[in-house]
Amino acid sequence: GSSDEESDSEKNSSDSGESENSFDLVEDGKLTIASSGEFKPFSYMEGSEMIGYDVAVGEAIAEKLGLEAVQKKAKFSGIVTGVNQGRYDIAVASHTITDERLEKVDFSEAYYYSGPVIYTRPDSDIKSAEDLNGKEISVSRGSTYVEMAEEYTENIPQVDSDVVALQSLAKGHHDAVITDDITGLTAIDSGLEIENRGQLGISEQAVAVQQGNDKLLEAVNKALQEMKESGELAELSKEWIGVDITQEPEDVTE
Amino acid sequence: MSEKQEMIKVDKLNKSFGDLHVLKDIDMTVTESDVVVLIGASGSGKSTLLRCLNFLEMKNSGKIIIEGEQVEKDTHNLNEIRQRVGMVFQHFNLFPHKTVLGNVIEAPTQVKGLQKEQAILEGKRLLDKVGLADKYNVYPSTLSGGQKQRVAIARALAMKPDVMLFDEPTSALDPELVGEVLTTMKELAEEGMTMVVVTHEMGFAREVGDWVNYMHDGRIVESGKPNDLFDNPKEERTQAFLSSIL
Amino acid sequence: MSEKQEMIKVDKLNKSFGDLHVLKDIDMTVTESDVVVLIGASGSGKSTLLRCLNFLEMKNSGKIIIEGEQVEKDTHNLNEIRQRVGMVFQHFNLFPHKTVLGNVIEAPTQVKGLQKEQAILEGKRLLDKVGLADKYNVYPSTLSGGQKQRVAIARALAMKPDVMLFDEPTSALDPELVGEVLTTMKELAEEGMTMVVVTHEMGFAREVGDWVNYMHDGRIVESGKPNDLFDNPKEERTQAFLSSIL
Amino acid sequence: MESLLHFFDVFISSFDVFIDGLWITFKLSVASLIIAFIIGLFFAILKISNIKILEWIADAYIWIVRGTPLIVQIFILFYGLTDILLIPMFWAGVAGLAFHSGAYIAEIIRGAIQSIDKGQREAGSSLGMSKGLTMRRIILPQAFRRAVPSLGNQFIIGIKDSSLVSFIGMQDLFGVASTMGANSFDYLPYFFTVAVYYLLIVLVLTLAVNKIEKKLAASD
Amino acid sequence: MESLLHFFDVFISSFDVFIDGLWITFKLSVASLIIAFIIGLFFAILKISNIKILEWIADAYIWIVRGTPLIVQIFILFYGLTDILLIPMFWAGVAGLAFHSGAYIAEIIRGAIQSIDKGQREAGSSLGMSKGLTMRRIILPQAFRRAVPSLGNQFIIGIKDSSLVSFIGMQDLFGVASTMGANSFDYLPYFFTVAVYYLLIVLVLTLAVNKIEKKLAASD
Ligand SMILES: Nc1ncnc2c1ncn2[C@@H]1O[C@H](COP(=O)(O)OP(=O)(O)OP(=O)(O)O)[C@@H](O)[C@H]1O
Ligand SMILES: Nc1ncnc2c1ncn2[C@@H]1O[C@H](COP(=O)(O)OP(=O)(O)OP(=O)(O)O)[C@@H](O)[C@H]1O
Ligand SMILES: [Mg+2]
Ligand SMILES: [Mg+2]
Repeated sequence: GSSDEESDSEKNSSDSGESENSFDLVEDGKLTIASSGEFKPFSYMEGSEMIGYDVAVGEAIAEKLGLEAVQKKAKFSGIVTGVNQGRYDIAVASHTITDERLEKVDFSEAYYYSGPVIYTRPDSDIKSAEDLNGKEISVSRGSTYVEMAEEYTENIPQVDSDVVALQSLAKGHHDAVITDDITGLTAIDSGLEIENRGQLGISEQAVAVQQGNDKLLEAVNKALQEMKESGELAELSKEWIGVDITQEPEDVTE
Repeated sequence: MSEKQEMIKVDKLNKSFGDLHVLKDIDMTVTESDVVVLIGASGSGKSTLLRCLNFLEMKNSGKIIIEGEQVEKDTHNLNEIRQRVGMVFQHFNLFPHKTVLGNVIEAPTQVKGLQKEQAILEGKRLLDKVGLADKYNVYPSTLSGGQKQRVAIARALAMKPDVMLFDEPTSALDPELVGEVLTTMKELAEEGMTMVVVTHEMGFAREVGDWVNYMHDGRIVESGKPNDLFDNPKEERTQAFLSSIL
Repeated sequence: MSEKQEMIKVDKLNKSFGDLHVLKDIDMTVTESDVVVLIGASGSGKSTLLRCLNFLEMKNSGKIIIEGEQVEKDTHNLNEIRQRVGMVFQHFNLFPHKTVLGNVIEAPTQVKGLQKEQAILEGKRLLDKVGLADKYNVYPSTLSGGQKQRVAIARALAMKPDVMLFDEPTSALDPELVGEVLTTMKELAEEGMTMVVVTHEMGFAREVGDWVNYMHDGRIVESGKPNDLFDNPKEERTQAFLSSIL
Repeated sequence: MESLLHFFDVFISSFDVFIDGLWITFKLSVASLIIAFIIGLFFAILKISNIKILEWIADAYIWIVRGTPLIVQIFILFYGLTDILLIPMFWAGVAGLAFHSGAYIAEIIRGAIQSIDKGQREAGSSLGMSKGLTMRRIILPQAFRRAVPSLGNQFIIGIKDSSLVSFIGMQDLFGVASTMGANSFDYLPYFFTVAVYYLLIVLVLTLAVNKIEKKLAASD
Repeated sequence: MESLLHFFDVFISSFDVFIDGLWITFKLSVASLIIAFIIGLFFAILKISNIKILEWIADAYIWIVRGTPLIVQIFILFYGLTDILLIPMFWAGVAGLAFHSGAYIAEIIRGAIQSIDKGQREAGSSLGMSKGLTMRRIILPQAFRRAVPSLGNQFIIGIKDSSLVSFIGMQDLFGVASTMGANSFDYLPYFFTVAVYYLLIVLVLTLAVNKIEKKLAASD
C-alpha cells in the first residue's frame, strides 16, 4: 500500500509541477519555515541547528512539496506577523488555531493536539483552576494562553517564551504558568521543580500559511493528510515526544 | 618670659614629600601671646611648616608639642587638638554652600555640639568684630576677597583656639583690600592671641611681630626680633632675601 | 612710481562684528614690491584688516581690489584670488598631521594640481631657502617656533603668491628665535616680494618697510615713510603710541 | 505604511493601557534610581577611601557592570536573586536596573567629589571636624550640587534602559507595546506609539535638567 | 548556587556554540560600526554645515535616537525594514544598531571637528583650498585621530548593545545563551557564561583602545 501512496504523491507533485512555481515563495525552490527554537521539544537548538517535532514536521512537508526546507528561528510573538508579511512561507511553530490569528494567517488542519495546563511550584496552594483567581499567571507573549489567564486575573506578566515563564516560576517568581502539557512535561524531565495542577482544555496546533496563498495551503494540507495516513506523522511524534499526539482526542474535558 | 606658657614647641622636625626633603631639623617655640612671623622665598617650606603645626601634613620625624601635649600621627584626640589651633588659608577656603554665618557656626555646632542659638549669638559677635555685621546671611561668593578672609578669621575664632596660624592671608587679595585684613589681624594680636603668620607684608611683621624666623631651603636660617633681623640680618642669605623683596 | 602695479587697493573699507565697528573707512594702497607695515595698539584692528585682505573676514562695505580685480563675498573665484595672496599667521597654523614637506606641497598638489614630484622639488627648494634643508620629513611638533614660522612662510610661498601678508609673525616666538624669522622676511623683501606686515618689531619696520600705517581705533590715523613717521610723528596719538612701545 | 496609518488609531485607543505602563515605568525608574544612588554613593566612597581592598571591590563592581550588557545583568539578577532572597518581580527588575545604574552613578559621584577643591577638606580638618563629618557636611553637599546635571542625564538613560525589564515580564511602557503588538499581530503602530511616549518623557526631563542646571549655575 | 556549579560544565561544553555566537556578534558589531561611522560622519557634517535646515535634520535624528530606547529602535527598524524592503534579518539588526550608534558617533565626530583649532581652517583657506578640500584634507584627518578613544569606547558600547538583536531572532552571543538556557530549562549557567564572554571582549578591547590612545598621545 505504501508504495502506491508514494507513487501517488510523486504523481501528484509532478502533476502540479507548473503550479509549484505559483506558490509565491520567499525564495524560489525553497520553503522558508519559521519556528521559535525555544519550545522544547517542539523546536529547540542543538548547537546552531534547530531541531524538534515542529522542525521535523516542517521538513517533511517541504520534502512532500519537493522543496528545500529553510528553517528560520524567530521570537514566537513575531511569527504570525512574519508569516502575514511574507517573511516566512509557513510557520510550523505549535500555533494553536484561534479566531484572532485566523484574521492574519490561514491555518492548515491540525498536526497535533494538546492541552494547556496550569503549572505551579510544588509547594503552591493552587490546586486547580478555581484557585487561580487574582493570582499572578505568567504566559508567553502572543500565545493563546493570555486569554485563558485573563479569565482568572489581570496580573499576567508576559514574556517571550514559555521556557522563560516556566524558569521564572521554578525560580520563585509568579504564582502559576499556563503552557502546553508537553512542554511542561519536558521541563519536569529536565529537572524543573514544577507540578501540573490541571488541564484547561484541548487545543489544535496547525501550520500557519500566508493568507491568500491557497495553493500552498492546499499543498500543506495534502502533505499533512498523507503523513497522517502513512503514519509518518505519528512516527515523528513518537520520535520527538515519546507519545503519539497526532490523533484527535475523543474526550475534550479533563 | 618664664611665666608665659609654651603654646607650640617644635623639635628637630623633618618632613619629606617622596624624595623631596622639605623641612630639615626645624626647631621653633611659640610662646603665649607672641606673634611669630615666618618669611622666606617661595618653596622654602613656610606653608609646609604651618601645615605640620595643624597636622594637615604629617611629619616624618621630630616632635611637635602643642600646649605641652606631644602629638603623633596616631594621637587619638587629633581633632580635639586641632580645635585649639585655628588656621587661615591663603585662598580662604570658605564653604560656598553655607552663608557667612553658616560658615562661622558650622564647627561650633557640629564639633563642639554647641546649641545653635548660642552659636549664632557668638558667631554674630565675631562677625561684628571683623566688621561684617551686615553680611550674616549672604553667601561667600558675593563677598570681596578682603571680606572673605575676614569671614575665614571669624570662622577660625569661633572654635576659640589658643593659637592662630595664618598662611599668607593677604597675598590673594587685591592691594586695596590688604589693609582691612591686616587691621583685623593686628587687633587680634593686641588682644593677646598667639599667632604664627607667614607673610610677605614686612610692615606688618615689623609692627606686630614679636619674633621673625627666616626660612631658606627647609631650614630656619636666622631668627630674631623684627627690628634686629630686618635692619641687621646676620646671614648672607637673609640679606639677599630682604634686599630682593624690599 | 607710476609704472609699478597696484597690487592691493582698499577703498572706504568698513567692518563690524555685531555692534562693534572694528574697521572705519580704511583707504590703503599696496604697490608692487612694496613692504607696508601696520602698527597700532592691541585691538586697533590690524589683524582684522589683514584678514579682510585675505577674505578670512568679509567686509561690510567699501572696496577691496586685488591686482585690479574687485572682490566681493560672492566672487566665484575667491579661492583662486586667495592663492595670489599668501598669509602667515601669528601662531603658524601648520598642519600637525603632515610633515614639513607635506605642509609645503599640500596646496600646490591639491589646489593647483601640480604633479607630486614637481611639488616636492619646488617645496625642497623653498625649504632650503628658509634654512630648513634638514627638516623635510619631520613633523611640525618637533620644531622650534622660529622653524615653524619659516615652514609657514615656505608653505605660503609654494603657491607663488604675488603678495604676502604677515600677522605678527614673530610675537609668539621666544626672543632668541625672532631674528631668524625676520631675516627670512628681509630676504623675501629684497627679492621684490610685495608684503603687508603687522608687527611690533620697529627695527624691522624701519629697515625693511617702505611705508608705515599707524592704526588707532579702526582707522589709519597716520601713514608715511618709516623714518618720517617714527622720527616725526604728526599725530598726538601716534606720538603717544610710539613712546609707549619704544 | 499601513502601520503608520494605524498608528494614530492605536495611539488614541491604547491610551489607558499605556498610562498603566507609564506608571510602572515611572515607579521602576524612580525606585531604581534611588537605590542606584545609594549604591553609587557607597561605591564612590569606597573608591576614594584610599584603602586598596575597598578600591578593588569598587573597581570590580564597576568593571563587571561596564563589561556586560544590561540585559544579561537583568536576567542574572532576575533568576539568581531568588536563590538568595525571594523578591517580587518588580523588585527584581528594580535590582537589575539599580545594579547597572549604580556603577555609572558611582563614577559620577566620585568625579564630583574629587572635583571639590581640597582646600574645603583642609578647612574642615583645621576646624577639628572629623573626616566623616567633613565628608557629610562639607564635601558631599557641594559634590551633589555639581553632580546634578550628570545625575539627571543618568536618570534619563535609566528610564530608557528600564524598557528591558519587559523581557522578564513587566508590563512597563515597552512591555505594554510588545504585548499589544503581539496580540494584534501588528507591532509597528504600537512601537511607534511607545517611541512617542519615551520621546516625550525624555524631552520633558531634558528640559527639567537644563533648567535645574541653569538655576545651579546662576546661584554659584 | 547549583547553577554556579553547572556554570563550569556549561562553560566548557558549550564552547563551540558560543564561538558561533561570538562570530555573529563580531560581524554584527563590525558591520554596524562601519555603517554607524558613515551615518555619524554624515550627520556631523550636517551639524556643522551652518545651514539651518540641515542642522535641524541632524538635530532631529540625534534627538530621536537619544530620546528612545535602543530596543524600540531595533524593533521598529526590524519590522519596518523587513516589512517594506524585505531585507534579511542580519541586515535589519545591523541597521538598528547602526541607526543607534550613528547618533552617538555623530556627536563624537562633531565634537572632534569643533575641537580642531580654527587656525587650521584659516590656513587652508588662505592657501586657496576650498571648504570641502580643507575639511577632507586638513580638518577630518586631525579630527579622526582625536576621536579615536571615544570611537573605541562607542565600539565597546556597540558590542554590548548588539545583545539586543537576539530579540529579533539572531543567534549572537546572547541569543545563543537564551536558546541554550531555554533548551536546558536552566538559564543561569548560560547567562553566567555569556557574561564571561562579554567581559573578556570588553577587557581586550579596552586594553586595545588604551594602547591606541597612548600611541596617539605619544606621537603628538
Ligand atoms: N603636597 C606636596 N607634594 C609634593 N611636594 C610638595 C607638596 N607641598 C609642597 N611641596 C613642595 O615642598 C616645597 C616647599 O613648599 P611650601 O609650599 O612649603 O613652600 P612655601 O615656602 O610655602 O612657598 P610659597 O611662598 O610659594 O607658598 C616646595 O618645593 C613644594 O613644591
Ligand atoms: N571674530 C570676532 N568677533 C568679534 N570681535 C572681534 C573678532 N575679531 C576681532 N574682534 C574685535 O575687533 C577688534 C579689533 O581686533 P583685531 O584683532 O583686529 O586687533 P589687533 O589690532 O590685531 O590687536 P592685537 O594687536 O591684539 O592683535 C577688537 O576689539 C577685537 O576684540
Ligand atoms: Mg606657601
Ligand atoms: Mg592682531
